[in-house]
Amino acid sequence: MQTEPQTIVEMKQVLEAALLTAAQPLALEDLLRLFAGRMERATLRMLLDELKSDWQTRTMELTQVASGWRFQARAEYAPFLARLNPEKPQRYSRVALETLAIIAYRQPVTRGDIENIRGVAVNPNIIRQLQEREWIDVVGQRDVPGRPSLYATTKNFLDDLNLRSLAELPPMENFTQQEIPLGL
Amino acid sequence: MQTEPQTIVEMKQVLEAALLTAAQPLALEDLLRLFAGRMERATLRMLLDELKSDWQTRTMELTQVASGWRFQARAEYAPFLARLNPEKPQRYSRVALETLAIIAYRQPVTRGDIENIRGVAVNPNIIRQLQEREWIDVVGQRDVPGRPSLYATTKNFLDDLNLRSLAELPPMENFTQQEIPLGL
Amino acid sequence: MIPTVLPAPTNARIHGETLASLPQDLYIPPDALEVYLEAFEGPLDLLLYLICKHNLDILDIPMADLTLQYMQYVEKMRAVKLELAADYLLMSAMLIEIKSRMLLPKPAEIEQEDDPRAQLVRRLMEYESIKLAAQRLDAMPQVGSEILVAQAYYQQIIETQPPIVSLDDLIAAWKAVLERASHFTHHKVSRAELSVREHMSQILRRLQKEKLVEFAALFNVESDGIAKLVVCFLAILELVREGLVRMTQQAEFSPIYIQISHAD
Repeated sequence: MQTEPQTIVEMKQVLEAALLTAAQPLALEDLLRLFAGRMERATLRMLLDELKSDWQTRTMELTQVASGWRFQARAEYAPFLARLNPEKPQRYSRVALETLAIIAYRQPVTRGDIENIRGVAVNPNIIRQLQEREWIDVVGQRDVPGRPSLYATTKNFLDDLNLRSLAELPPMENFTQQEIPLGL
Repeated sequence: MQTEPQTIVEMKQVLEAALLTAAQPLALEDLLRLFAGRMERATLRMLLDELKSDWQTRTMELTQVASGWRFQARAEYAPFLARLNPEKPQRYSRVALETLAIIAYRQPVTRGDIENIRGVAVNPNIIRQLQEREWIDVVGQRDVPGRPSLYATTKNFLDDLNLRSLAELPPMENFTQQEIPLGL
Repeated sequence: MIPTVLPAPTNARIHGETLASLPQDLYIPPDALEVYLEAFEGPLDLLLYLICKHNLDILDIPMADLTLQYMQYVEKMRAVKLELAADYLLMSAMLIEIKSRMLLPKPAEIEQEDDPRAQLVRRLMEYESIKLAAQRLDAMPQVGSEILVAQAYYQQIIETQPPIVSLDDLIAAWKAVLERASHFTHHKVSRAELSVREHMSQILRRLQKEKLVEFAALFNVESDGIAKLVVCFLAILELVREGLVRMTQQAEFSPIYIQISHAD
């Protein structure tokens, strides 16, 4: 049978091992069970305080939450740990993809152009979303009343889609010739 | 934005924080993601070795199992930690253990193979029980009539038994491979 | 529990050498028979037990004794719990077959024939080693009981990732646009090479910075091939046609300048 921990150091080690491997915070009652009844509450509290300060400058901090004590990673590590479980990348809505496709294939275009082609109003959020991603930008204004912005795709967009130039986008001419009366 | 860890000490801290909070073994690929691609595999291995020896005399040990690296409490703390959960996780029945042993040592095997070795019909519940634990899975079908499923053990099984590979399983008593001298 | 007082044999005898102490003889209370039989994991397990209990050599099984004892157990089993017996009955048939083959006189020319017990012995040994392996697996420390894995808490933050767009997504979207546009026949979708449109954007970007650019300066005659020069020229024509740029020339044969169209 295991000999019970004798020294303060050994007792703190048992506490540390329990707290690092516990899936839930451990209440004082749980922690007392570790020592099979041979531990005073006051001593336990003192040990926890010591353990807490032992870890003061380390990766974990010993904290007390509603249901007990737990070790938790210091906040500064959270951004790194987040990389382990990246959120599933979202997808753009159909509207956003179509807006992007129109800008890519028919640039430079205004919002009005996009609306004409899609037959519905353009949601300004979608344009902003694509601009924030630095996939499109304003390359000028059309010389008509209201001077609407002309949008075009950027180098970033090409990079992100692994293209060297727009000419590498698959040509859709065959398709368009059949399907659309072209205004040439 | 988080500044990336610059020094060896900082890198080891990021690794430690990740491994102490992971609950599952972390593969080298996972650990590389912590550094957003700015880490060489060789450096990572070196850091893991250092981290392992940093913890040499502490409560946890950094170990490598089939699916990666994890911190686990040193064996000497197990009797104390067991006091936290007096209900022992249920051990498997003899039938289940024999089925598992056949799959582990003779994999990949079909239910028919298991039945041949044990001389009794396989209870489908036992196969399901082992599959639910993610200790075994179907790795293919044998190319015979009925195309029976071939079962093999998983990485999870090795992880849970603290093994890096099947080769680390205790060697099997090899009665069968010897020529059997018959007392004629 | 009755099965625990019936240590199932873990080791048989090989060539007279005992690998483990033999289990004690059994006393089976009649009402416990069912439980007792369930303690065996099948006919091989029972056979191993009998071999062990009666101190038989696994490599030189006296088939008559073994078969007789085995049949006695199977009879008990049939009386109590019939559904248990199917696998056991199969084994009885096999034992009787082996026994009868051993009784038959062998013609001299096939004296080299395998001992009919060989296959049974192989199976018994294979099963014996699996039983041992199962016990060893059970004895190994396992995560959740003997092994406790670090799982300290951490504040989960979700690192948001920008949506992924594949080339296929983009093309599918464009096809959908064109398909729908075909219903608005009043709208004219002009046709131009993509590389032309790309140049249009590039020229516009440049004109935003430089305001006024000489026509000739838009062409990189030294580095661009003919095809690219033509594309550039088409882009300028398209920009003029769409009213996006204005060309000016002060006098005949003086430089042509291009600037963004301004309403003023």
